[in-house]
Amino acid sequence: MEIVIPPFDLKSISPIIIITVFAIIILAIDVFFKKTLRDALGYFAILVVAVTGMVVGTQLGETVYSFSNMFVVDNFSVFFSLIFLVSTGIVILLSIRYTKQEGINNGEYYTLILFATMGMMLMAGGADLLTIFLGLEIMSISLYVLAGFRRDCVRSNEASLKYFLLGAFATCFLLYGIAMLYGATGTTNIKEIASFLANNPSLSNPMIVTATSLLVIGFGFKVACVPFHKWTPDVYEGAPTAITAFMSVGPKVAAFAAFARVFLVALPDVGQKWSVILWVLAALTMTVGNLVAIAQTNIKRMLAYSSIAHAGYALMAIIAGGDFGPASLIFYMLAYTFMNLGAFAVVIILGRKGEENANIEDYSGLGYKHPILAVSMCIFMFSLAGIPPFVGFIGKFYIFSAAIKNGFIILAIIGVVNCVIAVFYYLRVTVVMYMKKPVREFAPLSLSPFIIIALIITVWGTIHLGIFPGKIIALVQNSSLLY
Amino acid sequence: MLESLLFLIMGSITIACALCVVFQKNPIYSAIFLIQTMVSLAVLYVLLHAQFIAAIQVMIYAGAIMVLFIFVIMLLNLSKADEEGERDNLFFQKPSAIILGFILVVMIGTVTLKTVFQGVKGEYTPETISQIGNTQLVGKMLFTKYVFPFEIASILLFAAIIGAIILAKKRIIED
Amino acid sequence: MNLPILTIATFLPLFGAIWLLFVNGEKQEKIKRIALVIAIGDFIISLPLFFKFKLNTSEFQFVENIPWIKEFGISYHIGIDGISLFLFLLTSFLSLICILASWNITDRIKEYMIAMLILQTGMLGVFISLDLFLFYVFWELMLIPMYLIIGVWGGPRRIYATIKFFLFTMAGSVLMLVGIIVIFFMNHKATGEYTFDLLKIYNLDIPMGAQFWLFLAFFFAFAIKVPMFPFHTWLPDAHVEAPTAGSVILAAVLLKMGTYGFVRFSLPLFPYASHQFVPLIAWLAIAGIIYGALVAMVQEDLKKLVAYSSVSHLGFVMLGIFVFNIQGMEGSILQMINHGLSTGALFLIVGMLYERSHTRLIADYGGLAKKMPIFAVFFMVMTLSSIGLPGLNGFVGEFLVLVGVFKSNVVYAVLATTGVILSACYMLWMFQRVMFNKITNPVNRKLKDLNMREWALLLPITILVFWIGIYPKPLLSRMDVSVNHLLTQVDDKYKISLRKINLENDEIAARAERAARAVAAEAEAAARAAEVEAAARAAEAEAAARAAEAEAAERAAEEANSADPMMEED
Amino acid sequence: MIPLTWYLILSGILFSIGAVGVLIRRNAIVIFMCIELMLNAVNLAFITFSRQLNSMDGQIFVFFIMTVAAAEAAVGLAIIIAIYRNKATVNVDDINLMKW
Amino acid sequence: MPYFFGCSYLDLIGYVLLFPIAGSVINGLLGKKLSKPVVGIIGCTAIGLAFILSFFVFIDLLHLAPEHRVFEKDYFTWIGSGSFESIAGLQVDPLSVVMIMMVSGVGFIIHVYSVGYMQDDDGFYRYFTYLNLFTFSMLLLVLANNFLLMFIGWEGVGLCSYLLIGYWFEKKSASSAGMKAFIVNRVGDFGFILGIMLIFVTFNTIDFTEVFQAAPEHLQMGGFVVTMITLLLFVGAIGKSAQIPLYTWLPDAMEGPTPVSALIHAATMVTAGVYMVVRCNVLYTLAPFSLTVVAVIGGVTALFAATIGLAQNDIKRVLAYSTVSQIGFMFLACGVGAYIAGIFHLVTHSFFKALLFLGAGSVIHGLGGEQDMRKMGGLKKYMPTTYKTFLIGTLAIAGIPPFAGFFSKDEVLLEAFTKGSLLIWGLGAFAALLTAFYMFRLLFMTFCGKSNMSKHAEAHVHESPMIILIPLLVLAFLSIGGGFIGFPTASAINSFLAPVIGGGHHGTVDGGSLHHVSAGMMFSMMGISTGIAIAGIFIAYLMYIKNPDLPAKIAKKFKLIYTIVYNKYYVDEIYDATIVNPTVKTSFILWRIVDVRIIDGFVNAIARIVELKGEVLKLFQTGYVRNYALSILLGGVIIIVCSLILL
Repeated sequence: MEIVIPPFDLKSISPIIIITVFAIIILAIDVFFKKTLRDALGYFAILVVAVTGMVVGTQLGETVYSFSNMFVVDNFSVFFSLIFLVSTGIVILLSIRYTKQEGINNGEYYTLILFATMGMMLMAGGADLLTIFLGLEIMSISLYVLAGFRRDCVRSNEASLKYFLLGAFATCFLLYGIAMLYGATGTTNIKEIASFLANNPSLSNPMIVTATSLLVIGFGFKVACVPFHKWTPDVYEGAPTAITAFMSVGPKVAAFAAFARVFLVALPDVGQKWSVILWVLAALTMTVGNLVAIAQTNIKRMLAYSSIAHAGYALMAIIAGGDFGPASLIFYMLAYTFMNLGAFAVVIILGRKGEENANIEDYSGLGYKHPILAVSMCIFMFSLAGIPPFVGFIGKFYIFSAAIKNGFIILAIIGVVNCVIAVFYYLRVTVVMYMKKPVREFAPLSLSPFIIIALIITVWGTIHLGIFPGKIIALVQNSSLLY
Repeated sequence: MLESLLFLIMGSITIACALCVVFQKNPIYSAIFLIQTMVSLAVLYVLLHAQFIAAIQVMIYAGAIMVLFIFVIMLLNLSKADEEGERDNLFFQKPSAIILGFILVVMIGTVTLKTVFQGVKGEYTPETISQIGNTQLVGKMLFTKYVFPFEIASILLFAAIIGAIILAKKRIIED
Repeated sequence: MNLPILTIATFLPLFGAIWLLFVNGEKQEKIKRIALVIAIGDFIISLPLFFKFKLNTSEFQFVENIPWIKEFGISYHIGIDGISLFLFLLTSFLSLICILASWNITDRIKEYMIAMLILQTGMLGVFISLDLFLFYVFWELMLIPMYLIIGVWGGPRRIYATIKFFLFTMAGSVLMLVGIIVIFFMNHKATGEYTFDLLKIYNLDIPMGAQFWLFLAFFFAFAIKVPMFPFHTWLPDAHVEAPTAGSVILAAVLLKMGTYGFVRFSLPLFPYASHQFVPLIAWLAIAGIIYGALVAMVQEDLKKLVAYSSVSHLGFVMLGIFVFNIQGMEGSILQMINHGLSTGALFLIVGMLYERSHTRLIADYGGLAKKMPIFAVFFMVMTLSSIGLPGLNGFVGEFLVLVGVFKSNVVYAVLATTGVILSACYMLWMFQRVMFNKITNPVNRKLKDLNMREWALLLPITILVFWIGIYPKPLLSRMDVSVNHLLTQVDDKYKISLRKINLENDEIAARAERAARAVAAEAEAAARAAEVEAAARAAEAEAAARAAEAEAAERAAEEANSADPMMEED
Repeated sequence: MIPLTWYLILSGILFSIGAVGVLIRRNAIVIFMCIELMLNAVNLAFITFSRQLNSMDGQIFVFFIMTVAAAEAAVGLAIIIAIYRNKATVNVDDINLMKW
Repeated sequence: MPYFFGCSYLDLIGYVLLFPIAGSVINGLLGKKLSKPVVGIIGCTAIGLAFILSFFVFIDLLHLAPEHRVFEKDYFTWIGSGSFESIAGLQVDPLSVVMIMMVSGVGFIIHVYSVGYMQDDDGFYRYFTYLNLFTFSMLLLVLANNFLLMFIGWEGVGLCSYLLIGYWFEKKSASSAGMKAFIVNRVGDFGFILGIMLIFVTFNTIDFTEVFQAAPEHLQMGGFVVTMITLLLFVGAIGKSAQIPLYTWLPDAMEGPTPVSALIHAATMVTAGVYMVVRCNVLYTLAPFSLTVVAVIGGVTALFAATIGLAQNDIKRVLAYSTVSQIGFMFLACGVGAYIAGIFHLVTHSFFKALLFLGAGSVIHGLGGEQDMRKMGGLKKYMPTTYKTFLIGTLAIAGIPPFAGFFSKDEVLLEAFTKGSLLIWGLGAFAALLTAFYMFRLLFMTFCGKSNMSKHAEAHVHESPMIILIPLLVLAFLSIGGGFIGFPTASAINSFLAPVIGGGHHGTVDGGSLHHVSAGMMFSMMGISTGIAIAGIFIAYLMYIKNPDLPAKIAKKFKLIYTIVYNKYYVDEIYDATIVNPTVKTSFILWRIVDVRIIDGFVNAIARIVELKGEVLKLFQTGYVRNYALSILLGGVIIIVCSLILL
């Protein structure tokens, strides 16, 4: 037996290498220069993200399968990687002051965030179910830890435990699905599965159907779609706010990337026929998410439910498929990144140590006290609600277009009706901020230049992409060619 | 014939032990039965010509990982099954779980029996494998086709280690 | 030099809002002055539109067309015709009035002015958009500032009112979004081009079945905004809670967006469905006219009364739009402007009263004419204008609408005309209770008459009220060509649809005949074989054939009937 | 030789037992062990398929699953320890501070 | 032809309108700062100039051949939309000239009177503003050359009526009466406006000349369309001219200052309906059914109002009901096709009714505002001039020759007899009898017998100043001589107006002259009507001079009838109970129940349900991690089952 080690196409995985190596370096720095370089770690992490982003940027336009078709670099994965990096960057900006305030260990924190990002990139670029699985696990394990990072806080522990148990539980389903898919097709490679299914009608094969269902459970859990969503609000509430922000965006987007790739590439015809079930899931997800969000008093929980609802919209894009579906998914995810992170940025700024589980009512009169912050929050809320001229509107418009184009008009109508329901609770935040008198003194803001930068970036993204989305849309359309 | 008999015996043991894992009140016993399940599964792996996996199943899974479990149970002094005796707040949980489990079994069984396997057959028949050697083959695969995931797995473990340290270490009063 | 007047006029307020962002919020006077200057500037800039407007072309004028989101064929395509011209001018005029009317606001004036200016941009944008997407963006954009204006500077129940307002309008308009997207893809299917350009989409022939649903989708958006009975309940609440300027804008401009939407989008895009929906809309409009008037009559709150009167007035507008003749349409457009002026002024008047005695309850007033004679005169003029006294603006529009309606359906006209009586009832009764009789409330003895600012608010509107009432020709002549063009456009498309239906019916009839003949032939053949059985079957076949024929004939007749009103159009 | 479907059915039974265990046990560690049981069921399925398809991919997959299981065990047990330190319990029913 | 600065007076017709409106605007804008005399002078001058100009226009018109006595002047297009066009233009023809002379003439007299009457009022300038505006509107009404422009005037007089009735707006009854007038008028306008629309739809024009030219060719005699048009227009006339069933506003209108009652609610505005019917005589002639309706409504109103007049004690109210009754006569005339007789009665009525009102005003003025006749009596020694002029007026209205009312009323009755039916005539004749009775009842109660005045009033009572008496004298003169313009056999008004009847050029219809009636017939009718009048006067004399206790006895005896009549047949109450109250109640129900409960309730219920659903769904989020796992498994199983079933 001879072993021929295949050529290592390091260029294709260079972003992953960079981010991993530097993550480890950060850890090392933390170990060796614990006291002196506290804040510097954050700057360094941002630098890492930026560098990785640049490297990822250079990959735009090429399609490379590397490592025996384990990993792929195409516009789809590149664009998603960029979204991850943007969200990671923003989250790190949010964290620099936050970690100090909450007394969180810096080195491990950033390392794990960067690892999680790396996992996400693997999920977006995974061309084999194994890679996707490993990416998912890296991301998840990092996040289990990050969710429980405030070890002395019971809520944080609880969030971590719930996330972990349910995550592992759902992973079992995902794995079982992969196993069945492997058993039915003989491979775990996405392209090979696709070509197998092209020759053999999958629908006559109950095992593939079951496998698909199991995959839906696995991914559905990660994107938090009903009825696999229940962990979301608890975990979001308990986790450190910066991590909640991260969790509400990164893993969700990554899961959608993998979801889209598996369903639109590996199981295209399954995906088509599956639209009925996904249709119901999407409708349920939006509706339940929005309805329960109305009943929330805690802003983090409300945002959690809102994120569930948004998963429903994004699911619509996957159902729609076609040439608009994936593109609209990517765009929506980008939009969602900006506006959701922005909203969390405001939550973080207003949070105070130990009392960060802010009630919405606590924002009463914010418009009087901190007008700029309130305006920003308003913008994010309106954007999340899908009102022009903010990016959320363009995103929704894109997704509804995709759905309508492919004949899912009823679903689109359910979607828009949900938008109206959603307005109800997004407006409540603005109502509280502008139309109610303050109930108590606001604590001094936890402001830092970085968080302001984060706020500026998110506001800018929310507005600019809302008014001039042309370039991004072109890019997104270009990136949605999965094959 | 012997193989079938072995399967039946080991299968029964596996199921029995698995049931014990679930229904044993004492976590320690659960853990021990889990080890037992794993070991009997390892036997089945051997029957399926996956000797390497069978070996690491016993050594790493049953050995290392489960020891970790037992260690934690001991550490936290959880041997008594006090919590389980209390009234169940979720009275519908148990029956519905069992019904669902039953449905799941039936479903998987039906699906399995109904499926006609058309998957692409590979080149590694038991004969080829025994010719090259199972372990060698795994090794070869890991360093060729699966080299990327293999490397990635290391980061996974690294992340897990960091995480475990972070979470489990005693709080050091900082600053 | 071709200045992009429309763009400048539309975005100048936005620019002003951005300017205000950088002004210190403490300097109230400065902020107000800046806002006023911007508003005046905007009005002045938009005046050339009126004077340079070419009377003899149905083309859109002052057109600007710049690609915006090329990927979807979305363009910044704006322009005005005789229909939107006046609504545009009305908006910029009333925005100016409103800013002046807000002079007394002290609470967070900076944010208030910013909201007003953004609102103005949104409203202006709605009236000039020639791109469906752009239209929708402006349509929704103006929700936010309005929402804030009601919610922040409104009355005690402002939060309920503003959320209701927002949800109502949003609920309607999201369906429109779906409709817009559907049209977008239909157009793509038909022409292979991705475009939201309204003028291109006008050429699209939407299948009749789809027209039905699309019309409904747009209908809810517009009907809620109008608001048509029974979608009107947000209006009284919003009006009552909104600050004066908010009420003025709401009544004068926002409601017009709904009716304008019908004219600009529903009719030309879905002519067939529009015709099919006439009975529904007409009855709703009539119900609105009468219902609004009756409910207005018994209101105890001045603002609510005026709000319900809007429901009644807008009923006329809707009715005029959906009779498909030039008088009805021109009357409706004129009535939109009239309603904007007179109801706007009435809200200003109520606001002035409120500023003085901090109540809007009719019962708290009485005898004010003695203390405030000049105010009484203005109030009287506006009341009469709202009633539709000949010689004032209200009459011209209302009468044209009624003539138009009368031409197409006498029953509608008779019912709608009862509104004329009812409007006199509720307005005059209100006027009597507020202005006449003895002063009963001691607070009112100290009331002061109008100050200079209030003169400046009411006088221009009054002049316009008289001008339009006495010499509406400059307005009507500017509308003429555009309205005519619109109606022919609708008419032509409708006729094509009818022809298609006729063809289809012919085909169905022919098919039925053929089938009948086949059955008959078969029966005949069978008759040869078995005589007894055959006789029965032949009779049956004949009966079937006759039935089919009769059905076809009936259907054709029905079609002809439904086609009739159109043929009468001059 | 016994049909491979038997192995698959066995795996299904194990998986279901594990799942039921997760649902009905309240001790976090036992729940976690039930999850391990489910993972084992998956492993069995992989191996069976691998055998049936004459392919090594399944076995390799199992290898990775074991790695992941190890990693999860480390993190999971750490979480349990952390929560035990704060609440002195590992009963998941007592860990429901956050709801609704 | 007389010229004025090089142009014919006809060309200056616009100034007839311009003077009053200018007066109104000047007084309205500046009046507050001007002194009362100046305001009065401006107001009177404006109308005076209008009258003088009207007179010259009349002269101008006389210079033309009778068949050419139509002059139109277009100013600008008022409303033009598609085929609909309404041009702001004036039309001068014999009918409109008669009307403008009457309006501006009587108007001028009343303006002058008002200067004296309103001397002490605070809102003097406001009063003259309204009065000038009213004159303008009325002139516009009669001069308009199309229906819509006429409608401006039509509504304009309604508005002024509203303003002037409610002039003393601090009095609730006054402001309510004004509102009532406007709204009841609006009910009539409802018909009028529908009529205009029907005319437009039928003829595609609303220009008088064009419509009347086209009508005979276009429309079939007695056809549905023309009947509808005329009936609808007549609904307008009913409202404006206070006929059954829309007369109730007129008695209430007496809340306004007395000169206003004289001008608006006796002499001019209320006759607009008659003018309109005569103006549209071409159409009415084509619709016999409508004519019958007009005649019957006129006749019944004449009688009905007269009966109410019998039992009223308010001096102005009696006059008001008499006005309603007299206008009924005019409609009766029109209804039988005697349009000119109608106009003739309109003119004479304006003289004597203005006289009566002004006289009543003088009395009220003299008594310091007292209007109840029971508190008057024996005034003739205190106010001799007023008494004399009032007597002339009363004789005129009662129809005693040779006073103006005699000629016109006689002509109306004659026409009713010859062209109409005995029934119609009977209505008219009986009404005439009652008229003579109640008018003299009024006269006797007020001026004769013994004084019932309170001490205070008696001390206060005095003859009115000259500025009030001169108008009375002028009107008294007109009431005496005015009838001669329509002297039988040589009726100047007949020949002058003849071209207007039957569409001028299309003299298809007999002009309503009396050529066909034999002299014997005529004179016997004269005798009968005079007899009727005298009988009425005699009864009144019996009851109120000779035997003053009789009325009370009769009232006691016929208590029920008396109460009903005294209470005006409870018509107002019936309207309140059947129309006003139900409407208001329905509105309340619509608002409180339909709007707030049902529609809004529905909306709120949806919102509540949405919220509630959120609250309920929230409860599924139990916080138990096992439970979450259950939902994952449950969802998973369902999905797998569904997918297996579906696929």
